[in-house]
Amino acid sequence: DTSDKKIALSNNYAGNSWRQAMLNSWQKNGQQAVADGVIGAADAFTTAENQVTEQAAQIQNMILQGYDAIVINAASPDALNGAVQQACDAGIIVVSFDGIVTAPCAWRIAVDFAAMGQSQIDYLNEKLPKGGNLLEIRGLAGVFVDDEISAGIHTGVKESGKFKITGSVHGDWAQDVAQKAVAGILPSLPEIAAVVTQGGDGYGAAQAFKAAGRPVPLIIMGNRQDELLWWKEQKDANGYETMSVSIAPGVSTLAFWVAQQILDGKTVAKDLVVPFLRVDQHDLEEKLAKTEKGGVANVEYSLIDAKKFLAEM
Amino acid sequence: MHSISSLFHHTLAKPWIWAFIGAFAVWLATIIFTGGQGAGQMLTAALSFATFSVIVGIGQMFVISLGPGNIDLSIPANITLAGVVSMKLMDSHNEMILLGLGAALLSGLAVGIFNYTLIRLLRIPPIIATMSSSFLILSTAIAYGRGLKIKPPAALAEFTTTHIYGVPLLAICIVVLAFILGVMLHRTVFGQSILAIGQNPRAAKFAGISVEYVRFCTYLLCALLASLCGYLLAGFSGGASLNMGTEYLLASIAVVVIGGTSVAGGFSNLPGIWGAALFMFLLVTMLNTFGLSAGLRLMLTGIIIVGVIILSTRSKQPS
Amino acid sequence: MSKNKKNIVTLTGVGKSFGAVKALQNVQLEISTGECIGLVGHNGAGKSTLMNILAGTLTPTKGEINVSQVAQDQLYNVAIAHQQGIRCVFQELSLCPNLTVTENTRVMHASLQGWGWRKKAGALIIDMLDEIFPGHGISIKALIDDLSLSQRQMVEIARAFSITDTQLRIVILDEPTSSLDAVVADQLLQHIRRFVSRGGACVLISHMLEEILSSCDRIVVMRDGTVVAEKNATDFNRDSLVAAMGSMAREYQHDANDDAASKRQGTALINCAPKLQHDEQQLRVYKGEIVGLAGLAGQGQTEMLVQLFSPQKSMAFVAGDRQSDGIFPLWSIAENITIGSMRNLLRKFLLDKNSAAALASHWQQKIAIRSPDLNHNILSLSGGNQQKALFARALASNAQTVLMDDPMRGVDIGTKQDVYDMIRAEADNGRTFLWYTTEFDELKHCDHVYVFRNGEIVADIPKTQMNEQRILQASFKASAA
Amino acid sequence: MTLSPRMFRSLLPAMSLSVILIAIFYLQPRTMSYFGLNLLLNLALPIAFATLAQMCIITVNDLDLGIGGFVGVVACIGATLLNDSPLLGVLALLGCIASYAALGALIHLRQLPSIVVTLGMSFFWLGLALMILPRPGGSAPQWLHAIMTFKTPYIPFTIIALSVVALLVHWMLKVSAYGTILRGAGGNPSSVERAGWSLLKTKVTMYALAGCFGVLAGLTLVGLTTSGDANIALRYTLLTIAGVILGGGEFVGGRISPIGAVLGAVTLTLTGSFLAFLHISPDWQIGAQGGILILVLALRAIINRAETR
Ligand SMILES: Nc1ncnc2c1ncn2[C@@H]1O[C@H](COP(=O)(O)OP(=O)(O)OP(=O)(O)O)[C@@H](O)[C@H]1O
Ligand SMILES: Nc1ncnc2c1ncn2[C@@H]1O[C@H](COP(=O)(O)OP(=O)(O)OP(=O)(O)O)[C@@H](O)[C@H]1O
Ligand SMILES: [Mg+2]
Ligand SMILES: [Mg+2]
Repeated sequence: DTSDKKIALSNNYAGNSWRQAMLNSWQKNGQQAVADGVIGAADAFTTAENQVTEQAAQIQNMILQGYDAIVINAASPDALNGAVQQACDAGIIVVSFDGIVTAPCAWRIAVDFAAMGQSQIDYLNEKLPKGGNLLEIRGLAGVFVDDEISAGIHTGVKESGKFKITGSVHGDWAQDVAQKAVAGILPSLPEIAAVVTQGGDGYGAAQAFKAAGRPVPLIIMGNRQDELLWWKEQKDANGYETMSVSIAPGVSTLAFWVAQQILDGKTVAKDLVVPFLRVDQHDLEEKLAKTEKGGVANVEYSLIDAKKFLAEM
Repeated sequence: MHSISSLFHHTLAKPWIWAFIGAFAVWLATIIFTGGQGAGQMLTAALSFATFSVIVGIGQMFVISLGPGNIDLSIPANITLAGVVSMKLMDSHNEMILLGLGAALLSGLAVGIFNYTLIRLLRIPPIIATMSSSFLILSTAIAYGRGLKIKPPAALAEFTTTHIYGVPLLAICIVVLAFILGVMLHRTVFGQSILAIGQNPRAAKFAGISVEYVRFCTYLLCALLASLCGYLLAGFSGGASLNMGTEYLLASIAVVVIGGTSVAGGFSNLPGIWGAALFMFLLVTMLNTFGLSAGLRLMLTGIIIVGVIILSTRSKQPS
Repeated sequence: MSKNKKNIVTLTGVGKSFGAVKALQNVQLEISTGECIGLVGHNGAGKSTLMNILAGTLTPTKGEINVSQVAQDQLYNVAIAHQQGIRCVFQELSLCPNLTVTENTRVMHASLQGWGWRKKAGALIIDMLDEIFPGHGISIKALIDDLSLSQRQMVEIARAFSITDTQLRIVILDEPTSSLDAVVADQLLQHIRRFVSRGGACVLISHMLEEILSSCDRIVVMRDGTVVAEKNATDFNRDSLVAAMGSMAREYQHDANDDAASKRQGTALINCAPKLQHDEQQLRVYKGEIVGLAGLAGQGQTEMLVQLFSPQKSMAFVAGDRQSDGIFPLWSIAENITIGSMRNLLRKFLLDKNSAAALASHWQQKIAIRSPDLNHNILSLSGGNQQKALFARALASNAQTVLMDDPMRGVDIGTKQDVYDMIRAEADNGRTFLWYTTEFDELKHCDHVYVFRNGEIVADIPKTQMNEQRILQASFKASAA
Repeated sequence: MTLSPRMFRSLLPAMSLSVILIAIFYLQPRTMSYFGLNLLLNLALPIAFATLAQMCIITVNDLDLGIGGFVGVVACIGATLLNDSPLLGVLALLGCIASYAALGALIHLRQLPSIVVTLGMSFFWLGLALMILPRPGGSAPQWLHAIMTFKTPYIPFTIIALSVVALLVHWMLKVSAYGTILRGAGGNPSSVERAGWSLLKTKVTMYALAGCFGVLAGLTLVGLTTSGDANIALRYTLLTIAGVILGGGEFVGGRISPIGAVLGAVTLTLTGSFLAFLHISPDWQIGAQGGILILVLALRAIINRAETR
């Protein structure tokens, strides 16, 4: 019975749609769980600017507030280990997701970001048998998610041997920054066969190609509603084909239920891998219909889903 | 011969010329690298993106011209709020475009008044007042917009992305706006008052200028320009997002000082802002084109900025 | 000179130019032990410049400095001057406002360091303050920021007289009494005599000639950057000293049909009391009058003007401290002149450049600003001409009342005469002037004079009853009583 | 003895800290223990060092917009070079301090605006940090981590360290003989120059000192987090400015207070915790940080006004 247990969410950044959707899912799911008497409390805490120190302080405060479990989307995989260890030492269950932590005492609900990057190239291998030039849009320099996805893409490119990354820019996971960087480098690039992205930059890239008056290549999308909508429009108009992949913000709810299960005394493996959410040509309409206007394609987990997920691991 | 060389020296003595020289040099280096490919398109792109830095840069320039300590750090949050408010209000409907603009400007107005209240009534140093208010503004944007990205009305998107012979329509509009603001700076009582206050606020008071009123209007103007930028930027990039203003914190300050405006106040340089905005865009483009790593790119950006500052301060000294 | 006096410093052929301005030309000066030298001369005569050279803060463009018979080279600087026992109390206060009295003492003495320096410095300065200014009431832990102007001056003077490991041979005092009241000034003068009698040397700069005559052994008179007279103090009296200072004493010519009294009719333009006024006394100013605010320096006259100033009531202000209150240093001469008349230069909403240029050149001619081009930077002007530009700014505006805060600081005699005439002419045309000045000669141009002391009006003197005696008496009520 | 406004103001940083601490104790009594205080405060140490660095620059009337990036560089060096080859690491850190001193000399000799130069340097530092550590990682030397997690008897290590540092810097700048000159150079540079001191030397000293504190900030930070990250301290730039002002410092005139700055830094750290204990909705958690800053600074304004009356 976990009805008197308290779970806290430690989040380090709230300034984009993905994070907002993630917080939303948590909030909705947590409130329901509290109302149902499954859990005592499910509070969310967020700091401003993706800073390790502030998140570490946040975790330490949660220790003081006596939470039984802390669910973390971490700013840095290693740099929070100090605070995480303190939490573990205080007997608190720590579950990390999306931005995972490497402290051995914590649980990890990881997305294989490298595989996510590689899957883009796998898709391109199929779609563009002749290969071609690629433009890579990266995230924020120095953040591990960026490094992982990019590493996956580069491995894929090396294995395939058909593609060449002719340009690589940092879009800081911000649409306008990405658009700006692409627009700047585009004139100097040869013909581009495809654009590989880290999520959410696809629409901006398409805009930049359009503005430069160049044919829009195959752009891998990042599950955002505006991207999917644009894709749908292109598909209807000229049969445009691509795929879209990202991590579902609702993974916060999975982390919530995993923490609840651990509190409930279940044994759960320390390392869990959650599949990323992929949209393909055939299920585009279906996924688009389920996505909130201006939001991100999402999958939320219920207790039953979570139990099923754990059983399958 | 003599007059040509004196003209040359005269031009070199203008502090903003270095930003344009820098922009040109960087552009040249890039197209030499690409073997001439994409030279024109690069300028087109530079113009479209420089436009946004110029809008906020002008506002920041007016504030910085008020003298040491005056700076507006709430620009990014202000951009975001204006973008979020206007996009949500317009909800992609063309007929709401003007209403959306009004709402954006209104949010800017509120921000400006709030900032000045903190500075004047609570005597909080501008740098901290605007930093604190930016947190509150961002929270407002989050609470209001919930991070949802709503598409701009088609007509607005069209307007912000149209080119005429490779020149972005928006850039032309902002050149006109910049010209008007330049005239305002040099040919109106308000503009001259700003410059006077920036040089010597006590003397300005004794010369009959209402110092606090001018300061109020300046912070308001800066906030209004930032909100205009938020509105246009959201239209340009397909909707407002919560982090859309982030990069304009450093950018707005950088284009002002690289453009030749004195951080000590009292000396503004409007054309220089265009030069600096183009320079900053082309610099990033050049480093991207060279295919350097993120670290090296940032290091070179820093070194080049400091270099431009050293060059331009030296050229000011002999006069 | 008597035999027991030993030469300390000899300046020969010293010249100093600031750009085109020749501040000093071929100056000779000798300073020996046991004497107090009075240095007098009109504003801008070069007294401060000369003393700055002696103190090592300015490098002369020409000439030679001999200290203890040793010629100093171009590298002569403050540190060497300090080693040689030469100290200076500068005209503008130079204490650090964010430091305490003790800490400011430390700034002067490099040798005050190591454990317990604070105690040593504190004892040093408090002893000196007690010796020079008994009853000063200054705490050595007080921040300079928290002290009054005259207390700061006392600290700076005491600091200059304090001795650590280096010798102290010459103390230069550049207008030390300008912000001290009569009692404290007298304490200082007595200390100077004591110091001199113990074998020290002093250079005293002052515009209060009585001080110079009573306390100095030898008087050096400067005019326009040169020494014009040098005699024992006993060989001067006030008149001959004034005469030696030259054109200073050109007498003001009264108009025969002077109608000063007739202006004092109807309702007053300004009717106002200083904030600190205890009685009913009011400052009354009538249209077309020139009203003088007199008294010692810093007795609340400037505060009075600032209190009165309001641009909405058609007033203009001529600052005396032009660097901090007047000049816009990045602008041209023309821009500095026309900033006060912006609203008159509007065509629709825009400033008209041509009318601005015309206005500026009109006033350049009228007030004789010596510059080849009004588009040159204001700082290219000499101080006096900068001051003229400030006058032009006020007069060019259509302000009906002009407030002047000791506006003649650093203005040369020729200019002064021009400006006096212009003020008179403008007053005759119906403008009203309020004029704070510390110089009696300037008060002669006023129709009515109010004397200030401790922030209050203590005397109200119409032109007909005005004489130096009366004004001095009112200024020094305490000592006169 | 009556409490003069000036004294009241100098006590203000301590008072605002106490208010917020009492509020936290009230909201969460568990913080009132060795363990609680330790958790509450240990991240204040690097911020306090960075704030002292900023304070050194502000003392000579400049402003440093690059300190956050600089601390990041140090943290990255601390997690890589210093661990792998200590000698090289120490040399690199000395190089960092030297480059700060050189920056001071450059700014003084060429009369450059410090804001612009340090703004440019902020890009440089971030780039350098990314060169050293392109993705988060590395690990802090064992000894550094041991120091930072050292358990002192009775009073948490952080509190002792903060007090020692505050008093030491107080002694350096407010008590020692040369410290007086350094502050004087901010209060009235020409007066200090006229007394025979070199302004170049004071500026270089202050920048070098700032570099030292920046290095200490980076090292303590990496000692706590145990691994490096180029973006780790970017927010420090604005936080440190706020900390100095909160601690009673002023932008010009050499009016600074090292003890106040440390208290200001601690106060800023605690505001975050205070807000966490308040259970504000996540939407407004960010805004509340701004609100609290405004509240504390507004108090200053009211007291300042009382003083001028
Ligand atoms: N600024 C950021 N700092 C740290 N991590 C981020 C940031 N932005 C996105 N991420 C991470 O990137 C991953 C993928 O997010 P994604 O790129 O799909 O959304 P997004 O593009 O950031 O959102 P949006 O562009 O809609 O604002 C997630 O793990 C998310 O936590
Ligand atoms: N730094 C400077 N730059 C340019 N001109 C200067 C400078 N300092 C002084 N002068 C000029 O040199 C001349 C002599 O000035 P100085 O200050 O020595 O006069 P003074 O005799 O001390 O006058 P006062 O009685 O007003 O103090 C003046 O014409 C002044 O304007
Ligand atoms: Mg994105
Ligand atoms: Mg003088």
